[in-house]
Amino acid sequence: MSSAFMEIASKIKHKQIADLIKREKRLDGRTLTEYRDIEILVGPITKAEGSAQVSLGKTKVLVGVKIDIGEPFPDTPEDGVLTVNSEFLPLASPSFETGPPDENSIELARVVDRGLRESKVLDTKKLCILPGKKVFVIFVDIYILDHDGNLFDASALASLVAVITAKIPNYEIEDGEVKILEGLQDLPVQDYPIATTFAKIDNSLIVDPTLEEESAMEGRLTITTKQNGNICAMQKGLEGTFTVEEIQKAVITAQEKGEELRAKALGVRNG
Amino acid sequence: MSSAFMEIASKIKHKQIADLIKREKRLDGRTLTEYRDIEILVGPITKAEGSAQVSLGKTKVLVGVKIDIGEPFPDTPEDGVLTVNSEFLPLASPSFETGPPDENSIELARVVDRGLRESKVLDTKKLCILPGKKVFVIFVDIYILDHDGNLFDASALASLVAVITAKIPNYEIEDGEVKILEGLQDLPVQDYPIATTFAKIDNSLIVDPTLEEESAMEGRLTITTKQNGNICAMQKGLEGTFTVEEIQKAVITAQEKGEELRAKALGVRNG
Amino acid sequence: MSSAFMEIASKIKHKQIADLIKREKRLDGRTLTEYRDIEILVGPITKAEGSAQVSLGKTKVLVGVKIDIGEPFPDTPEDGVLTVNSEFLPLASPSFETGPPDENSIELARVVDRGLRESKVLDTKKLCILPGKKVFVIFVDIYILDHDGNLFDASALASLVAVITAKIPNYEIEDGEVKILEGLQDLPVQDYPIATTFAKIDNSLIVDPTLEEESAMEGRLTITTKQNGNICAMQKGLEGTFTVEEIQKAVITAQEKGEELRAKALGVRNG
Amino acid sequence: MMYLEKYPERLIDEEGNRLDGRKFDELRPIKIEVGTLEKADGSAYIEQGKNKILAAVFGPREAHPRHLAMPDKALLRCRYHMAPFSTNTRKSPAPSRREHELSKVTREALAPVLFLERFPRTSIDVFIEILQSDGGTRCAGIVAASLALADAGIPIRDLVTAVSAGKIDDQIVLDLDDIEDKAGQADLPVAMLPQSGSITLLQMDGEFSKDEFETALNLAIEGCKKISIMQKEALREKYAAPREEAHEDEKSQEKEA
Amino acid sequence: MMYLEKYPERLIDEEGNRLDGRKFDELRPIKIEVGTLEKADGSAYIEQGKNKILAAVFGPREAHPRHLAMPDKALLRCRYHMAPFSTNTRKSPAPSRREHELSKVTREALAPVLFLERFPRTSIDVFIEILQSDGGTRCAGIVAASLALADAGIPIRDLVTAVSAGKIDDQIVLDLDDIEDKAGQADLPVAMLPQSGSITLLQMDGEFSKDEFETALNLAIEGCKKISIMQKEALREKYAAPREEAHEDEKSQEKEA
Amino acid sequence: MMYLEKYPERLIDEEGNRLDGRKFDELRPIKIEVGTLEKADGSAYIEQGKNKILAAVFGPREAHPRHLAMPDKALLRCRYHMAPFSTNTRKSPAPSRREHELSKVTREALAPVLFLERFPRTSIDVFIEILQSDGGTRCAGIVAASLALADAGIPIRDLVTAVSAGKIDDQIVLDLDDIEDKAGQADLPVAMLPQSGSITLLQMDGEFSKDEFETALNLAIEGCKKISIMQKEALREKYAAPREEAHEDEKSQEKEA
Repeated sequence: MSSAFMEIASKIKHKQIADLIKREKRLDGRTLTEYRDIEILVGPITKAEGSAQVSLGKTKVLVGVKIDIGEPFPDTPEDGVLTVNSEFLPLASPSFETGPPDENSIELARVVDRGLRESKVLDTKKLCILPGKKVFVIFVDIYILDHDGNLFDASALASLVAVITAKIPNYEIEDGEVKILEGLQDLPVQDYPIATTFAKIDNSLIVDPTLEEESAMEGRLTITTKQNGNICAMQKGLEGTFTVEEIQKAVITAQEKGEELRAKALGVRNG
Repeated sequence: MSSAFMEIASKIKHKQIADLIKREKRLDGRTLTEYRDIEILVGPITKAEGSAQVSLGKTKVLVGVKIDIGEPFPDTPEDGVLTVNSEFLPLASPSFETGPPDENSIELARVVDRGLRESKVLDTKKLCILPGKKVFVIFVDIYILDHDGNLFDASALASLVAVITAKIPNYEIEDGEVKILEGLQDLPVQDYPIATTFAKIDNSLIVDPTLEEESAMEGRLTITTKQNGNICAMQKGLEGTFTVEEIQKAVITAQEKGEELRAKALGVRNG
Repeated sequence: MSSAFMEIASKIKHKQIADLIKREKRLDGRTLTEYRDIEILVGPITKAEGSAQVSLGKTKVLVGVKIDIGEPFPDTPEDGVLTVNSEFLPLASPSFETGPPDENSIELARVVDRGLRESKVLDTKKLCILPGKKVFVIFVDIYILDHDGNLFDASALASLVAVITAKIPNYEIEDGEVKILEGLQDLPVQDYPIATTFAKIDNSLIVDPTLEEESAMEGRLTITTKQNGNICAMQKGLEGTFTVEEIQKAVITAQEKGEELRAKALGVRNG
Repeated sequence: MMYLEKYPERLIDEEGNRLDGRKFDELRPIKIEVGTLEKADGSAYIEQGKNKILAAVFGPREAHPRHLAMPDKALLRCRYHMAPFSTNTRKSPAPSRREHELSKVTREALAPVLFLERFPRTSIDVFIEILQSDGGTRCAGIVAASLALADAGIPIRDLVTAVSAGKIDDQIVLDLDDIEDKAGQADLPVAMLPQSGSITLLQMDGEFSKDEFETALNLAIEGCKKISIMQKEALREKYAAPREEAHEDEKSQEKEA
Repeated sequence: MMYLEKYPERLIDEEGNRLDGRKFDELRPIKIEVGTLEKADGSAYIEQGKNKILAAVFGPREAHPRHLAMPDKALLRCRYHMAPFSTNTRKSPAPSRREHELSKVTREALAPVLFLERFPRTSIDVFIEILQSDGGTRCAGIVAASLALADAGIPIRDLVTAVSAGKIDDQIVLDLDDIEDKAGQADLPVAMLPQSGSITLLQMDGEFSKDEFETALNLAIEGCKKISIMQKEALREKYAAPREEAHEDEKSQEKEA
Repeated sequence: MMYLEKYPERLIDEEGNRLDGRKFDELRPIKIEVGTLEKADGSAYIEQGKNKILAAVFGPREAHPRHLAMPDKALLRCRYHMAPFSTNTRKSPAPSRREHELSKVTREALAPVLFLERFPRTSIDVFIEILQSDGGTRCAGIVAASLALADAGIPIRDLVTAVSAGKIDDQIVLDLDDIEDKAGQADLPVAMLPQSGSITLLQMDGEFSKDEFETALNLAIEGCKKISIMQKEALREKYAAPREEAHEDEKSQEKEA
């Protein structure tokens, strides 16, 4: 296909999407604030201390949590460490390339990280083993397997489920050394942050955009809410702009959607 | 502008500069061994342990000194550590690019480093806290803000002023641990090295070349002198060559200019 | 030379090499299983703890062994560390470029490493100084100086000789600290692995291919044997394939050639 | 880490004064200068409290490397970068993940005012250097960068303006400094187009109820409007001054005539 | 390293059973799925014991960056990559030297079945992701990758198949898992073309006598043949199924007619 | 750091002998060989004391990557590189800042003798490998590199020559070795064109009075002249030898005739 032809095709598709949205409809029949089918698979990677695979429609994200014992940061000597990393695997999309994380991958990881960190999902004090010397280090690795849009929400949800279902070993301190004991315990989970991402297309906001919808998206807004409904992280992306009213409306929807998705996450955890 | 036209324009400018220099004159009216106006601003960065901004005409260099406590090098267990780094910020010149330091930036940092180190500007023994374990580590970061020629002398001067005005905390050793106390002290300053850079243009040497003059420069020679007038570092650059006589003459001028600039540095330090 | 012409020239050369091999002959008069002249120079780099330069015809490889005291890997706290690194120096061939090791260089280093490691050339337990804390770390650096084919065998042989002739200092433990004493000792050598590499050209196998022969080579097979004749490492390379019979025949030849080259290595070590 | 940072227990005293004496809706002292640098096509410098930030713009110029050039519009690039000496503990000069993210959101905050399609095949490069960092640098960087774009003579729809609001000691306040950011409860950096009120940058961390969020967003928007005025003044200072001089020249010529 | 791995003293019990109950010539349970991914041109997923591996293929597509394109054939690229969470201790995401080597030998193991000269100037890209690693991943990756090539509709001469043999407790066994690999005496990964019997990957470490080696090679080849059958079944499962449906459609149409 | 280096208290004894027995104006033993390598277009090998250095030249050849080619002259590239095993403590193979700087000044020291404008669009690549390092390697590298340029048949104006002078125990001496460099007071590496006396490399560290500097510079220049003679001899050895053989061939033919 010639590039000129592809551009025309893409403009037609864009117009079609936008026209539908004006009439509060979408290509796949959803309402503007409806998520695609959500599937959550808990613990697919048994070698990881925690893991989860989340599908939003055809988007598929796998998150593994590895836990090690390491040193705390010098400015927070009594806190465990949480780090989030993301890889846009080249097998997930023809547009992803091999190589170190690009700015999109970094932004995704940092937005997920902010949601987990700012909601205080874990009580990091309880992850301290020997103050200033040994703490649990939690690595959250986001692996994008199939990219059909809305990587932010899928990654945030999979990360949450992987973290809240992860286990650390029982241990005791003997003469200043850590001794690993039999048995496992849960991480000190405190909250359940949920990210909801809005795509702005021709002055309308929709949630959970597909890749096709993202190609028509001018602006992106991710709002992460805590279990109490409060907001703990936001991120506007892309070159489009938002009005104050749009943002306020989005906050309300994010609170609703947060409750809906949080129930699913807690469901799989407890089930 | 076509590249061919620019090349002709540059050749005309080169000829003009060279013709003037033959008659011991320069575009901006200076004599061959005259510096542009020198401005030294002490301590613009209060979060740094030392800092200085130096202007040579329109060339502007900011140097910040950060000090930390770290480990000594294994082969000098009783010496503090001094490291010099330079960044050719892309905002200083259309010809500077983002990315890791290129060979020009590395050469500049190493020539400034050599001047500081070989003049023994600091008594590194006195920067040792616990032999083999803890020493003060001095980071000198050169930030080129505006490049209008003679980055070497501007960077060396700004680095000197930043180092000799930097402060470290009072401290004491308690049970093998460093305890930071109230109050600050000067670094153990021992000398005041000054770099003087010569541009060779059509068999004449001039000091403190502007960017325009540098575009006509075939060879570059930097001579760093100590307070006692002795030479502590030299660096010839570019593909031009120097005669023994030129070098000898340059040494004498460097000694004179060294005294002149050193007086300015000491002036701002004490003033 | 035009690229089309060079391709034709290369095809003619390929045909000539293949036709000769069919008649069990080679351009330089060798039989199919004959090595070029082998020269082994022991200890050319006196600053290294061990070194050897090996020539296979015009191929020349220099290996230096540096030894330091460092920490063991966490999963083998009582074993010394052996690491092999290789550099395809740009001066060895117009096709080698500067920069970090490419996949060819990495494969070479790993195949040599595997031969040394799997043959248990050194008793790594005896390289442990303080379990979990201090062990000898052996760096084997392969430096390709001139590339005229069969880098694998030349590198493996030079690495073996450099390792088995390397020295470590006598030492004792005083209050948990290592104290270096006068005098040197051999490394705890246990075996003498030899790599033999086969080139497959038009369904024939030859040993020790020259660069010219390598240009006609479809597949490569390296077999490393121990002193007892057993196989300790294999590596098939390139896009050609091997039959089971070819592999079985190659194993027998590798055992014979292993004995031949091992005798040379032991000869230079003892002589 | 020579000095361990300690945070006070209270960030606002009983009279409603913040640590540096400001009221909840007060900006830090701001100094803006346009055209600070010689070699850049456009530049600006901002001090906001202890923040010291330079912004420079080059372009539209030939995109380099060339394969990045776009046939239908200019390539907008943006680098937010912190000096190694800008922070309490020395920062490695290599760009951190945070700097990569802030470069991206800054570019996206500035893009809406540019007419990129007017300059196909070129690049417009924005460089923001945080010389000293004291909280709110991304917003201050945007404020300086949009002035640098104007100073470079690049046509823009509006001057992007920016400031953050936040929550400390359970109160919503404007323009957090470093201590308020670290010891506080929430931070909400906002960039906007003052003419249309459109939001071009919005990030948040910490915790806000819906009402707190709305209060904070409105406070940030009010702050943006104040800064917008200062931006225009800074531009006028640079560009009106010569004109006034020119005007005076005319007058004096008149007199002479 | 939170958990220190310990290996049992014996890997085979007196009745000839391995730790997981297998006999010397038994494969681990294998599950293969073709067409697992949406966005790749072709894909496959394999579970072999605890190994979980995805392979995807893109191409033939325009080679990028362009200067890598070859005028007379397609560029075949292959990446073998392990997820950070695939191993006991977290693996850094940056490719290790081991991954570089395995990418190379995997590419060389797959190349013989492709008709690269039919697609000049293009690239064919093979991505293998080890999601969970339990020994023998390079072979399982090749098994999945050759199915992904077929799924992408790329013409191939044969389906490359692969498995390793090895030596544990002085016995030659098929398909080592991670513990057997680490605590065992030798490992011999083999890839082959089932139709011709040609070997396309051969590596080995540990110690084999000549006879042991031949026994192991033959055992690996027998294992390859078994896996080859599973590969074909997995392909049939994906591609035959719709055809049967189509067939049933036809039948139902006939009925209706 | 297995061995801690210790330096003697005195570097020159009462009779004016240095640690290795040399007088102040003596060079270390030097061995030069031209055409050492097979695959390079030109090459040379130098031993100077314990220094062991290889230099090789490729070109003029097509510049790669192509965008570096210059329309009006050849691109001269130079890499000064130390083997990991060349020093007491193992050196990381990645080029250090020192190696970057020395690559630059070496290139600038060699450039004046080349006619780069005769070979537009090409590159001339000079590779210097320090196999063993014992002080003065940059100068020895230049000596070998200029011979490698000649050996490659690249037209040159003159053979660049180089050596350092320095100060130890308050005396000016020629050609410092590693211990003299580290335990001494000053080092002055010099490269020059022997025909014109022009200086093409000049660096210095340590401390010199003006007079000491002049003495050292003159001593280095005298040293350069001696090395220049050895360079020419090494060239003659390679290139005269075959000619003599040819000459003898002619004679023998005459006899036969």
